Formats: sequence, structure tokens, C-alpha cells
Amino acid sequence: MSLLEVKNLRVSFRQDGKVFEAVKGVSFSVESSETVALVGESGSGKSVTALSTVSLLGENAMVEGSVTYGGTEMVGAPERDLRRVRGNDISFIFQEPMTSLNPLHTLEKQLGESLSLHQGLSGAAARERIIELLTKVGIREPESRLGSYPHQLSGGQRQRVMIAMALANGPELLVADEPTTALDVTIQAQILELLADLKRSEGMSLLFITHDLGIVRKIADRVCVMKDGEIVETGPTAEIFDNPRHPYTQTLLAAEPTGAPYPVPDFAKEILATENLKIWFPIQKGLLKRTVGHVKAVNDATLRLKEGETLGIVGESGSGKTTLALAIMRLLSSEGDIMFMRQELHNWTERRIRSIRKDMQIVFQDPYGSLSPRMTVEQVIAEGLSVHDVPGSHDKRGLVAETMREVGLEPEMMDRYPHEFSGGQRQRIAIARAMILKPKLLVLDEPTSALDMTVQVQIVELLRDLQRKHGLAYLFISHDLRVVRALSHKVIVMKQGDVVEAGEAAQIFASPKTAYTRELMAAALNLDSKAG
Amino acid sequence: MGAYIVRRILLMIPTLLGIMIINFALVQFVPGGPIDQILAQLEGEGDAFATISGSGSEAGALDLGGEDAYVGGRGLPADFIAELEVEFHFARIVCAPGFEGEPNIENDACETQPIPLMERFGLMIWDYINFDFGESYFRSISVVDLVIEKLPVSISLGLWSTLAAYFVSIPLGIRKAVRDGSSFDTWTSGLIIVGYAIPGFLFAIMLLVLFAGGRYWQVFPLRGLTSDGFDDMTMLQQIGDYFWHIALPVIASTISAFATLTLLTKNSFLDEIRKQYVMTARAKGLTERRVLYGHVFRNGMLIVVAGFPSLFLSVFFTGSLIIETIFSLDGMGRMAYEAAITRDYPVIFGSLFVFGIVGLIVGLMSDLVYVLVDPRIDFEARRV
Amino acid sequence: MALIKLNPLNQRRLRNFKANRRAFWSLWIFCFLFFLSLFAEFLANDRPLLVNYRGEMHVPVLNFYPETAFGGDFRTEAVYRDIEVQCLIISGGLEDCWDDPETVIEAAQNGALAESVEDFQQGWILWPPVRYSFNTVADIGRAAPSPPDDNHILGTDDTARDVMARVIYGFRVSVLFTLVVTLATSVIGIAAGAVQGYFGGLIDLLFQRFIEIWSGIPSLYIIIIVASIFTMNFWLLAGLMTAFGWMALVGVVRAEFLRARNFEYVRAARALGVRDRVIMFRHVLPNAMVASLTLLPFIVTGNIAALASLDFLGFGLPSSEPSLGELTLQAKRNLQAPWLGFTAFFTFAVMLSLLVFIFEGVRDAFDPRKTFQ
Amino acid sequence: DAHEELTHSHGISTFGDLRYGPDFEHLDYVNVDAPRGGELSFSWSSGGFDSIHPYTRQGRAPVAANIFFEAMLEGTYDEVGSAYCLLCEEMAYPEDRSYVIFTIREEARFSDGTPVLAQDALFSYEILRDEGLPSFRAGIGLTIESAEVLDDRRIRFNFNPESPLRGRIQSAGGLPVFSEASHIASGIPFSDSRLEPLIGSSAYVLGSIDPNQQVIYERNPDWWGNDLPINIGRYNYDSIRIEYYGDASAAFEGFAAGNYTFRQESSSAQWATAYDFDKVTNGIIIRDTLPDGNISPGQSFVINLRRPQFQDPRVRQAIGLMFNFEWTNETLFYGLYAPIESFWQNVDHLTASGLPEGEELALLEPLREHLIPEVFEEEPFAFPTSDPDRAFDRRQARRALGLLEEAGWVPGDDGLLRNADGEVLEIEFLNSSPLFDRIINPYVENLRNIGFDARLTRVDNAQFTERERSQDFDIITDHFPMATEPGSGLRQYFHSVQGENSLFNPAGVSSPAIDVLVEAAVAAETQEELNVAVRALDRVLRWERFRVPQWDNPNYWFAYYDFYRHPEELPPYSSGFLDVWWIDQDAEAALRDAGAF
Ligand SMILES: Nc1ncnc2c1ncn2[C@@H]1O[C@H](COP(=O)(O)OP(=O)(O)OP(=O)(O)O)[C@@H](O)[C@H]1O
Ligand SMILES: Nc1ncnc2c1ncn2[C@@H]1O[C@H](COP(=O)(O)OP(=O)(O)OP(=O)(O)O)[C@@H](O)[C@H]1O
Ligand SMILES: [Mg+2]
Ligand SMILES: [Mg+2]
Repeated sequence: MSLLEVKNLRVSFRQDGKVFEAVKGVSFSVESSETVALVGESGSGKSVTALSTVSLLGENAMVEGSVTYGGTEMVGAPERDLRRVRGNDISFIFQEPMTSLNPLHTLEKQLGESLSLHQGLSGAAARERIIELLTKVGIREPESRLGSYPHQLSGGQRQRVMIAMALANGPELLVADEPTTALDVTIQAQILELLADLKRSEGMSLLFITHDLGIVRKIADRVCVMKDGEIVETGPTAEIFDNPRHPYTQTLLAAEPTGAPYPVPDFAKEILATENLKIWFPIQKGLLKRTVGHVKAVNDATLRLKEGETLGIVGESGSGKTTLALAIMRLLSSEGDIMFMRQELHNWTERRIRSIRKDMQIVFQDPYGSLSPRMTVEQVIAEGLSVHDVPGSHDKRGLVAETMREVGLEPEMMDRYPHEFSGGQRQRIAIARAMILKPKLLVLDEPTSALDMTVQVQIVELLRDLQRKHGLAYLFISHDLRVVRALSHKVIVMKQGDVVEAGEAAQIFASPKTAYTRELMAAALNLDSKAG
Repeated sequence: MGAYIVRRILLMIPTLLGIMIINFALVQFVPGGPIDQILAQLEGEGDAFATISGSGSEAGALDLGGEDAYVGGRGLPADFIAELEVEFHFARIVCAPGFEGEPNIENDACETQPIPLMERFGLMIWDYINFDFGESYFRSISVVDLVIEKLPVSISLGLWSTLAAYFVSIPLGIRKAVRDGSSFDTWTSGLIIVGYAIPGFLFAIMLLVLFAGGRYWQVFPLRGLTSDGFDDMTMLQQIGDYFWHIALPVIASTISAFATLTLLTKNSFLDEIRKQYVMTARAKGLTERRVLYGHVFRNGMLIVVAGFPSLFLSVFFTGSLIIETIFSLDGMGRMAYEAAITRDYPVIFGSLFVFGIVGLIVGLMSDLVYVLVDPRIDFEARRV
Repeated sequence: MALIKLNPLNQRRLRNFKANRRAFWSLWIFCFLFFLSLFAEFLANDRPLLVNYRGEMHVPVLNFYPETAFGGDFRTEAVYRDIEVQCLIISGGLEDCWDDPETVIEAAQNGALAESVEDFQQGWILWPPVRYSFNTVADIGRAAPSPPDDNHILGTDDTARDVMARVIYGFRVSVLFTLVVTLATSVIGIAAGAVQGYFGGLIDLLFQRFIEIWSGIPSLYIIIIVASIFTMNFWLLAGLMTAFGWMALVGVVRAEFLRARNFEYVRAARALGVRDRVIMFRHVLPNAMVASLTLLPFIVTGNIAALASLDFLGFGLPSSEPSLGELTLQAKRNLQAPWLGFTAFFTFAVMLSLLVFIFEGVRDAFDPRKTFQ
Repeated sequence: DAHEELTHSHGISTFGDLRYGPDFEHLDYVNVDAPRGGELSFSWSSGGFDSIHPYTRQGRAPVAANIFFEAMLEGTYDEVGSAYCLLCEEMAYPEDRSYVIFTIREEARFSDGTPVLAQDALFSYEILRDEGLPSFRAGIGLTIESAEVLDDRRIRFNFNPESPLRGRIQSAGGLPVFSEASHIASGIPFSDSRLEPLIGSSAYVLGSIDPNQQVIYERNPDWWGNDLPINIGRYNYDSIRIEYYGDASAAFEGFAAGNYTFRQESSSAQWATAYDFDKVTNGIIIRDTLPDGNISPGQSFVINLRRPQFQDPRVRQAIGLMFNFEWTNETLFYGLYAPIESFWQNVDHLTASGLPEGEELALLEPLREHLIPEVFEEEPFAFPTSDPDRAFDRRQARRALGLLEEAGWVPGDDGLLRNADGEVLEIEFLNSSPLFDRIINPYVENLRNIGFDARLTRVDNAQFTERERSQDFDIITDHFPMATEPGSGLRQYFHSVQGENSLFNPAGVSSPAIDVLVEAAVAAETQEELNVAVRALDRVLRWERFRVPQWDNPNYWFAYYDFYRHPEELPPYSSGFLDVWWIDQDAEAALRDAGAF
């Protein structure tokens, strides 16, 4: 008997009297110590399927069909039974780690809670176990991190906390919804190793949702491919990869962001330059919040960016990429110079900076958090239009629709609230919001992490296109080195707040100088090579 | 944060001064002063609570047998008002240059001279700096003692009704949020709305007539905080007696607080309960209780929790005029109202000053509670 | 409705609101009652709506007519509820009215007069449903307060005035008052709390001190002072209540803003270059609205209650004005007349329930996650 | 002055003879066999108390806090202006009453057992004069020039020659006597409030005191005065307990519950409607309406004569006509009150009636030039009876409009009364008592109906007094508590040369004729002279029409548990429930056993 058996699952959402069917009759099963990968188009219903296995969907969802876990029916089961299963037998890693942690609890508390709940651990023992878990998921100096709140962590760190939490109880089944999107390749490898370990030693089963086909190929036993709420193809991994039958699977496998960026015009002006940028976060203790030390998020960042140029920023998770990006956007205070379009921004007032905001835009790493929960997507995307003068903005709805189409979203969805989208869709909304303003500088913080390959390709094309047409400059932060390679003219590599290497992209990819970069590349290549 | 707290504490001085200046200026414009009040009292009309207590007579006075105690009939000595002015420090006696001996209004060589406003204010502030808050115009008791005298009632009412409100409203609100739209939600809403809609004093009177009066069920005492033989009781009896006495007043003063607090809790919870992190908590397999109280509570309750200290103290120090009156309790509510109506300025200023300080400290505390509840909060300007 | 083109979001909110039947009906009922009360003069008045006197139409409810206009002898306004005046109108000004008005009226109505009196012109009087205004002192022929009867369906109060009429007018005064005050206080309060919480720093520090000083002022004194300079009236009192009531929401709104300004979407809006004002009101406020929306119905009724307690203490509107507070006060003073208390209580309960339901609906309508079938 | 011819007496009266001779055995209105014992308990709900010392401005003392003290003289409830020796054995005064010597009884003792000495009386006089309540200070200061101790038991008061002859001795003899030693021992300044009373010599001592809640007076078992004839049959309760409630309803509930057992009602509605519960119908609680023979306190609306629009008496009369006493009484007071006409209502020999004749006419004649002819030609002014069924009485309205027209106020096109200058006729009722709103509002409506621009303004006490003091009002409610033997007090009420404070003459009455009549009354040396002067004064005052008389309660309203008993025949000027009533202890025990309280 299968551990998890999903039969003819249908999930629909009520929306203003209309009903939207997100999952249309999905059936699959997960056996003991088996890894099943759920891949497919963004918005195809993967997360919804996963969530409905333990009835975690919101109120407006109607679930039909059957999900059995170890023989017990989960759909419509009483809350008490579900609770016993949740966390203990089935652990969950949510797609959006940024918003999935309780913002007011420290790491120690969040992790400790699971431990005390299911293993009865507390006090020193729990602490020890927490530190062990955190070390396992690759968090540096875990002791010093125990008192941190989620907002003090980087995206990747939060994701790892989420993973640690899920693994804390040695579940029988781990449902992992895009668990590694925010992780750099080395850590990602480490995590996958950890999962494989658990599978081997504890017989853990895994329902794995991802866009990263490399990972799928590496760890999955079986693959289900979803499109438009249906499983279009399913089979053992090798079979699917070697012999995809469904046309969608074929395109999915074929899709890969390739090619190179268009060359930067010679006359391009410098648009952004930073000089010795430094961002330290104070570490505060006690109610009085005395500063007892600093997290040196960015130590000394110097970079240059010209019109029409893309600067890729890579580096391990927690190395300060996001922080650097935010500082450049003048959303965090920093020391050091920032020159934007030959103007020194450092001492500008907020009001003055506002006037140039149109020309510098950012796509946040956490798209969900960056969308106002009570604004519809149309409002979100169109907001910039009313702030700045943008050609064609008299027909806001039209422009919004067009932009949505460009990023691969259906314009009909524009009157929905952010929480009614899938992770990848939200990411594209964030991209659309920035792009609609046609800024001169666009900072993209992991813009493709939640997107499947086909959409990634589409987005990369779009970015390149815009760059050529309008001479946009990109600051592109990503862990996905292939996308970085496809887009970047130059690359800097960061590690623990320092820029360890900087130079032309081609050169860095070809011959990385520092050991760290080499390691990074190797990890990426290793996976690639395995895939290839 | 430390710097912020220091700044706040330092700012208390000008704030207090501001409060005092404004109020001092204000009372100069209030029609009728303590002297008028004394005259009214001497005419037998000075009952500040006549409006509330509903007592008084449409015709004539009550018969207490025999003649009026006031020998010499009605009348005021010529210098009486001048004397009062001197006694209240509105004026001082100034005597002709050659005058010797104790300055005395009755002497022809002396007369009263009003003390300038600024000087009066200065004198008052000087006294306050020396922690001398003066004495009531109408009783031989210092303002501090007066406040202390009223505290037991105010603390009893304030403490228990605040606690009752919180202990009922929060769980109820949470339950309502969880069961939003259910029939439970509906009928509890109905109940608390009705509770809120009953005008407080009417409700108090109703309780009193029904449960303490002599005509229906005489279960509770009519009046006071303790029984006559309180001092001779055992500890347990004393506690019982105390709660027996305050049961009705506490119910009467809490009933309307339920509504706001419950609905505030409910709505804050509704806002939080569908957030992603709640799902995480559920996915951990936490019990519903732990999800609600361990996770949602702190996120949803910023307003409710942060309001606690100030609410708590405000009930302490403002008291409830009407409840106190109806149940014949002697608390801060009556004191403040009486001081205002009788123009007992030392009491007004003294209590303003004391409560001003307490209020400022509580304000600071509740801000610190914000930070405690939500560590992301700070009070600095957003400067990038 | 069709005139205003709602954007899709607001359409969705409207739909959500309508889907909440309770809220929707509450709104209708409330509006209906309020609308009715706006025409209180036509519902309850001691002046007739229409009078036909000797073939001429008079509209006493709107116009001033001296009694002499109906053949009487006073040049002051006709007291229409006087049987003599009614007789004059109906009989077309017969002298006999001074002696035995009842008989004359009866005779006029059964046609006897038309035969016996030359040049007789029968008149008629059209009364509003309730023949008393809020300040009409009724002749009840017994001691006041009198229990409900045919004439006074809710009885009379302790001044022998019709309770129904006073409730109608009192509802209007109270609701108007509270709407004005609530609107003003919450706009000011929310704005102040928003500014403090959002900007923090020096603005917060100084503004808070200002509030502390301001709230240290005993409002009772201000009211006494103002009342001694002007006669207290609706607008003055509303102004005063606003001046001392706006602090109610500042605290919670400030707290919510202090928290919400750290959220990622606020940062995103800043990155977009949205102005602070817009961020505050478009991004933060809707998410910090829980407290405000929850508290609003209570602020609304709280203001009514505050007006009531001022009336109670004698510092409110003059006691001849109709106010629900005055009614409750009378209920307390006249425990032997429970109809006063019941009326006050029911009026409050109905008003509060409607408001709470309405605002619950509004809250739900703005809640993105709330869905309706 | 020892050679002077002194009158030695056991009592004194203003005019004529004393009712009780030197050897009287007891007062006429007491029950000589009244049993002693039991407890009188009654309640109070206006204000609280925080002091037990009634002779200072500081603090508020509970009801009857002067019960601990006795004076040289004691009045009775069946005479006016007479007083008999209590602490004194006898008094002696010369023909011109320029001084009086009291001889203190040998046996008089303070409650601590020390004898009452002349020194104590002197001390009491001096401290009241210097630090006592302002009314004492004013009264004593005007009347008594000095006092001296003659020996341990004799004290002499010398009177101010300018002070009126009448009442001199009574006022000196009425001063309470406290023990000097106790005051010195207490260490508290006399003008401070305190919770421990000074020591007096009366039948009661303080039992217990709980501020704002309860005070109990207990009988002093060793009271020296038990067998004095003037005390026979009095002070029958072993203790007197007074319960304070913050709220009138709570107080009433306390009575119904039996927390206290005696109640005097002061609200007509309460009296008429509240007593319908079981204990009343079962007869456990008795309702007793007893006649009150006192002079009416003269509660009236008083019009401010200083206002230009009210200077014409016809306008004032018109205002008065619109007050419908009969309707008010029936509708608002359950018909329980009586109207007032005279300033000396209830005292027939002082009330003006008919046309002035005889001595009264003689007194008025010289003043003719200052008086309106109606005084001589018509009966004393009184407002006519109105229609009890209709608040707005057309007859009175017609009369009022007529008067107003004569006075130059005619309704304009908007129905408002206007004078030749087009000014409207404004009248603002200033009121500080919430109880009066319901009474004044219908009156205001009536005035508005005939074109007055009338309104009611309620203010708090301090503001009310301030406006009264600065004479900034149109019409207020005030009392004219006239004495049955009016004396110099009249000057404060009606004389044009008022003292600094005109609080007692709110209307601002000022007329040479009235001045003359006031002086005539003050100077009257016989009852007959006084009657004539006061009747003339009453007549003139009433024709001034500056007040609209309100109403008077001719009865006492008592409700009590059925164990209080009172003498068959009650004295006219007090119900005497504090001292001449007694308790039927068997009845009390029976009720108590039955669980009635
Ligand atoms: N609460 C909701 N209300 C309405 N529609 C929803 C809701 N949640 C998800 N959807 C819709 O359901 C579909 C499936 O969403 P789901 O989150 O499962 O996608 P996904 O496959 O996980 O995509 P991604 O890879 O982008 O995360 C999407 O089209 C999404 O817009
Ligand atoms: N508000 C903060 N307070 C304290 N420390 C912070 C704060 N924000 C970030 N940090 C720390 O700064 C370091 C850099 O964080 P940053 O978010 O820039 O990393 P990153 O390079 O974007 O990582 P990732 O790839 O995981 O997103 C991390 O160690 C993080 O814990
Ligand atoms: Mg997803
Ligand atoms: Mg990052």
C-alpha cells in the first residue's frame, strides 16, 4: 500500500461567485522511501495539490476526491486527526519561506516548538538539537543565530530554517515545495545530500516540488508533470527525462535559458557606481536594546554599472547580496558612496530620491511580502504609473494588461488579491510592477527562483529585449548560475559580506580566480554534468 | 533604545510643566471659583453630586427637629471673602507703611491685594518641586492623603474589571474569530452588543434594585467595600466579604468593556489567522490552542496587549463616577468630579500632577511593551 | 449606482458587502431610520402638516401663522393643539368656539353647522402621525411620567412630553451629532496616529507630548467655560467633543503604523517612489484598519453615550432638547416608569447593533481573504 | 452695675409671656412615659461627610453633628422665639437687655465627667467668634460685644448697643458649649475638619463614625440632664444611626431592605409612587403624613429687577401668570403641594389680607408717594388660579398678553414680543438643580407660546453663585425663609442698603417704602406692632411682583417600620422625630423576629 495516495483530487476556489478550478482530477501516489517530484508550469496547481494532502488550504477552497495517508482518509478528516499527522508524520516545507515563519518568534523558539511538541525535548537538550539541525542545513555560527528573528535573516537562511524545522521530527513523508530556490549551489547540494541521507537511513519519503530539473534528475525516483491543474505525464525519472512523451514535458525539458547578453554599446554612460559600501546591522540585546556587536552584512562593496549592462551578483546565501541591493536602492542606510546617474545619492533626502525612483526599480527577493495584501494586482502593478510620468499611462488597465502578458500572466487575473496566486505568479507580478515603469536601473533579487524553465526562458528573453531596446541596466542577483550567465556582462562574487571576485562574466565563468568561486562553479557544474 | 528612553524621561519635565501651565491658565477662565462654591455650600446648596445621586428636594428642607443650628441667622462677615482669598493664596494682606503687628484684614490699615498670576503659578510649581501638593480647600487633608484615601476603591474597581474584561473578552474574541460566521459568533455578538447598549448607570441601578435592594432578591450588599465587622473576620471571610461587596460594581463597570475588547480581539485575529505563518504552525501539528495562543496571539494582539497598561491605570486613576456614586463607593472618580465641580484647585492640580507623572510613565511603558511584543518596532525616524 | 463607475476592486468589495446579508440590511435599515428622522418635523409635531381654514390652505409645519389668522385673538403663533384653535379652524372661525369648542367641532363635523350657520365653511386639519413635538408639554390629565396609551404610544416622560416624539428627534440629534463627531475625530485621530507611527522620530516624540498635554486638560472645564460664554448648542458641543475626542484612535493607529512600517510591502512602495502620504493611506492604513474599523461603531455609540453623560451631568445640550441621554437619565430618576428605560435601551441597542453589523460588513468587504458564496 | 434692677428668669421670649412657667414639669408635647431604648436609623443621600465638626467651613459634617452640644438655652417646638434654661440654672438681665448673666447649673457635666464651667462657655464663644463658621462670626460679632467670666458658674455677655433688642439673649444663650480642655487636648486647630468631636454635655456621644457611610450617636448613660423638666420624655433612643448613600435610589433600596428603618421623603414622585412594595402593603412599613406648622420657606422664581426689561411690574406679572401652579402640581407633583401667596405663608397674623386698614393703613399712608395705588385699593396681590388640566391656560395667556401690551410689548410678525425699539423680550431661567428642569421646561414653553424669547440654562453650583453674586441673571429659584418673628434678618432680604453681599436679596428689591417698613418691623416692640408692620410689608412686597411663588409642602412625609411611636399631639413647629418620638421595643423585636429587617 502506498504511503500517500492521491486519487482524483479536485480543488477549486470560489471567487466572487465564480469558481476557479486549480486542480482538476489529479491522481498519484508516494511509496515508502520514495521520492516523487512534482514538476510543471508555474500556476499549474503543484502547491495546491501539496497543501491539500494535509488540508492546509484556505477557506475559499473546495476539495474533492480522496487523499489517503497510510490508509486514512485526509480529505474531510477531523482537525484532531489531521493534527496528529501534520508535523509528526508529514512535514511541510512551504514555497515561500520568507512569509512562512512567525515574524515574532526567534529561531530557537520556532524550532524548539516542533521539538518539544513531537519529541518532548526542552531546555539544553532542545538547544543542542537545534544547533545540530542548523549546522546540518549549513547555517554558520548557529549559536549566535538562535536569538534572531526571521526578519534578520537572509532569504536563504530563512529557507534553511524552514527545512530544519521540517526535518526536526524525522517525518515519514516530507512535502517540500521548492525548498532550495533561495540557496546557492553549494548549500543546495548539502541540503540535497541531507535529504538523501534521511531517505537512506530513516526511509523518509519525499514529495518534492521544484522547477529545477537538475535536482529532479538527481534525487527523484518518479516524476509527475503538471500542467493546468492536471498531471499530464508521470513515470520513473529516467524514463521521463530520456523519453518525454507529452509535448509540454518535451518543451519543459528543452527549455533552458541560454545565449548571451547583447553587448553593451561603447558610448554607454555609467549609471551606477558604489565606492566602499558598508552595511553593518547592529546586534541588540535586552529590552534596552544595547548594541552588543554587528552583523557585517556588506563590508566593502565597490561596483560599476553602465547603461545597457547587466551585473550579476552571485555568492553564498547570507553573503549580503540582498543587503547590498537594498542599500543601492537607498532602502537601507549605508556608509560609502553611491553614485546614480552621476549624482551622489548619499546625502539626498527621501523626497529628492523619490524623484529619481522611477529610474531605479527593484524586484524583491520575497515577492509575497512585497505585495500589499489589500491591493489587487492591478493596483499593485499600476501604482508606479500614478506616481511617475510614464508614457501611455492614461490607459492604466491596458498597460497593466500588456505588462502582465509580457511576464506570462493572464490579464484576467488582475483583479485578484496577491494571496490568490501561486508563488511563481507572484514573482512575475513583482517583476511586472518594476518593469512597467521602464526604469534605467533594475535590481532583480532572485527574480526567477520560483519560475519553471519555460517561463524563465520567457523572462530572460524579455529582460534581454528590454535591455536592448531601452538600454536598461540590470543588477541581477541569483543563485542560478545559468541564468546569470545568460544575462550578465559582468559578475561579482560575494562571500560573507565581501566581494571576493569581480570581472567580466565570461572570464569568471571560464576561469574563476578564487577558490570560493571555483567551488561555486564546480557545484553548479557538477549538478549540470550529472544532469547532462 | 536606551537613548530613546532617556530622551523620553527628560521630556517629561517640559510636558508636565506644559500640563500645569495650560491648566493653570485654564482655570482662570472658569466661571465661578472656590469662593463661590463655599458661598453656595454655606447656603446649603453645595452638593456636587446632586445631579448624579438624584437626591434633593423640590420643596424646602428636611425636618431635623428644632431650630437651625446657626445662631445669628444667615449672614456673612464683611471680610469673609477677603479672608478666603488670602487663605486660598489668591491675595495677600498688605498694610500701610507705619503698621505694626500681625497683618490683619480687620484692621483698617490693611487691605488685600491680589497676587499676580505669574507669581501664583511660580509658587505652586515651587511647592510641587518640593513635593508639597497642598491641601484641599474644603477639607483639612493633604492632596496626597486624599488620593491615598480613595485608592482602595479605585484599585478594586479598576483591577477586577480590567482583569475580568481581559479574561473574558480575549478567549471569547478568539473563539469568535475561529468560528467566524457561525451561530455561536452571532449570538455572542448579540449578547455583548446588548451588554454594551444598556446605558451603564441604568444597568448599575438595575443590578442594585434587583440584587441588592429590599424588594427583589437581596443577595448582595448595597454599599461600600467591606462589611461592618470586617476587622474581626478571618482572612478567608475578609476575602469573601470583599468580593461579595465589589461583585455588582465590577459587573456594572465591566459590562460595556466586553464589547469593544471582544470585537477588537476577534477582528485582529481574523486578520492574522489566515496568514502563511499560521499555516506553518498548523503544519507543525500544533494544537489549535497553541496555534492561536502561541502564534497568532502575539501578532494579533499588539493593540490589545499594548493597550493593557494604560487601560489598567486609567481605570485606576479616573475611576467611574457613576458606578461609584450608585454603589456609594468613595473612589477617584468621585474625587475628581467633586474637585472639578467644587473648584478645589489644589486637588485638581495636585492630582493632575501626580497622574500626569504616572500617565507619562505608563505611556513610556506601553511603548516599551510594543517593542516587547513586536521586536521589529522602533521609534526612530526612517532615515535612509 | 450606475452613475458612479466603480473600479473592479470596489465592485468586489461591494459584492462582498452585499453578500453579508446582515450588514447589508442593517445598512438599509439604518439609512431608512436616519432618513426618516431627518424629516422628524413631519412625523412628530404639534403643528399640523396642513390646515384648511375657510377654503385656504395653510402649512403650519413650515410657516408661522398667528392665531389671528384663524379668527383667534392672539397675535402670537397659534397653539394648534388647543381645542379652541382647532375649533376655530374647523368651524371657520365661529365665536362659539370660545365657549364650547367640543360641541362646535362635533356639530361642524356632522354637518349640523352647515345648516344652521350662514356662510359656514368647514375646515380641516391634517396632523402628522405623532401630534407632539419633542418639547410639547402634553396635557395628560394625570401625573407624569404616564405609561403608554393610545395617545402616547411610548408614554410620556417626567415633564409630560411624548416619549415617541422625543425618541424620533433624539435619534436624529444623537445620530447627527455622533456622525459629525465620529467623522471628525476619526479623521483627525487616524491622521495623527498615522503620522506619528509612520514617521516616528522627532515628529512622534513631540506630537506624543502634545497629546499628553492636551489630554491633561479637563474637558469639563472647557465645556463649562464655553457654555458660560455662549449658549451651548449642537455645533459647539460637537466641536468640543471633537477637540477632546480625537485622541481615542491615535494610540492604536500609531501602534499599528509603528509595526506596519517595517513590512516588506511598505519598503516595496518606497522603492516605487510612492509618496509617504500615499504609502500611509494606501498601503499601511488598510492593513492597520482593524482597530479603527472595530472601534468605529463603538466610537459612534460612545459619542452618543458621551453626549448622554454630559446631559446627565447637566453640561450637555439644554434639557429641553431631545436627546437619548436625557431619556436615560430620566429612566434612572424614574425607576417607577420602566417604559422610559426600555425605550432608551431599545433605541441604543438597535442603533448599536445596526452599526456593529454594518461595520462588520465593511471590515469583511475590505478583507481580501474573506469570500462569500 | 450691681445696683441695677435685674430680671431673673428661667426662660425668655421675644414678646409677652412664656408658655412654661418656672416650675413646669415637662413640655406639653412629650410623652412622659415614653420608654427609652432602641435605635433610630435613617439615611441621607445628598453629599457625604468627612468630618464630625459642624462649626467650621472645612469638611462636611454629617447630619445632626451638633447633637453633642448643649447651650445655655433651649427652644421648644410649640413656641416661637422662646427659650428656656438648659445648661443655665437661671439668667439675669437688666431692663435694657444690655447684657445677660447666665448661671450654669451645678450638676452640668461634660460627657467626660468634668463640670461645665463658665470658662468653657467663654472659650466656646470666643473660638466661634474668631474661627467658627462665618454665619456664627457674623451673628456673634454683630450682637455680642464681649463676654466675661464672673465666677466658675457665671458668665456675662455684653451686647452691642446697636444690635436689635429682640433675640439678643436668645442668640447668646444659643451658643453651643464645648469643653475647652478637650479642644486643647485634641491639638487640632478649631477650623480644621476632624473625625473626633469636641466634648459636649448632651445626651449623646459619638458611637462610631465611618466617613461617607455611617455615623452612630449613642446615648451617654451618665448624662447629667436626664431629669431636667425640659428633657423629660425626650431623647428616647439609645442610639441614632445615620446611613449615607451616594445615590437616592440606593438609599431607598436600603430602606426597603431594612438597612435602616426611618425615612423622611422629600420627593413627591417618590412619595406617591415608590411605596408600593410588600412591606408597605403588609403594614410592616407605615407611611405617615404629618402636618408641618412651620412658616413656608417661600420658594419662588425670583426676577432680577435690575434688568431693564423687568422693571415694569406688569411684565413681571405677565411672567408669573404663565406659571401654571395647578397644572404643575397635578402633573408633576401628584397634587401633593400647596400654593404660596404670602411671604409669611402659614402664619396668619403676619399675612396681609383684605384692603389695608387701621394701623396698617396708617403705616402705609405716609409712603403713598412711593407706592402704586393698587396697594391701597386692592387686596394683596396673588396670582389667580390656573387650569389644572391644561399646561397652557388661555385665560392667563390673554391676561398676560394684555399686561404686556400695556407695558409696551406686542407680538411682532414672527410672534415674538417686541418693544418699540424692536427688541425681543428675553428671559433666561438660571438653574443649578437638575430636579428643576422638568418644572421649568413647561414654564418656558408657556412663555414661548406667548412670545417670550425664553430659555433654561443649567449651570453648576459655583457658576450659579458667581452669576447670582454678580447679579447676572434674569430669573432664578430662591427661597425667602422669613422668620416667624422677623427681625434684623429682614434687612438682609429687602433693605436697599444691603451689606456687601446681596446674596439674600437676589431680586435687588430696593424701595424707600420697603426700607421704612423693614425698619418698622425690626423696631417693633410688641407682637401687635410687629404684626402690623409685617403685614404692611407683605402687602407691599407682593405688589412688587418680583417673585413668582412656587409651592410649599404643608406636610412631613415619613415612612417607617412599624415600631416608631410618637405622641398623639405633635408640636406645631417640628415633628420631633429625633427626640420626642420613641420606639416600641416589643414591636421592634416582633418585626425583627419576623425578618422584616
Ligand atoms: N487562494 C486562491 N484563490 C484563487 N486562486 C488560487 C488561490 N491559490 C492558488 N490559486 C490559483 O491556483 C493555481 C494553482 O496555484 P499553485 O500555487 O498550486 O501553483 P504552483 O503550481 O504551485 O505554481 P508555482 O510554481 O508558481 O508556485 C494558480 O493559477 C493560482 O492562481
Ligand atoms: N535586519 C537585519 N538585522 C540583522 N542582520 C541582518 C538583517 N538583514 C540581514 N541580516 C544579515 O545580513 C547577512 C546578509 O543578508 P542578505 O539578506 O543580504 O543575504 P543574501 O546574500 O541576500 O542571502 P540569500 O541569498 O540567502 O538571500 C545575513 O547574515 C543576514 O542574517
Ligand atoms: Mg507553488
Ligand atoms: Mg537575499
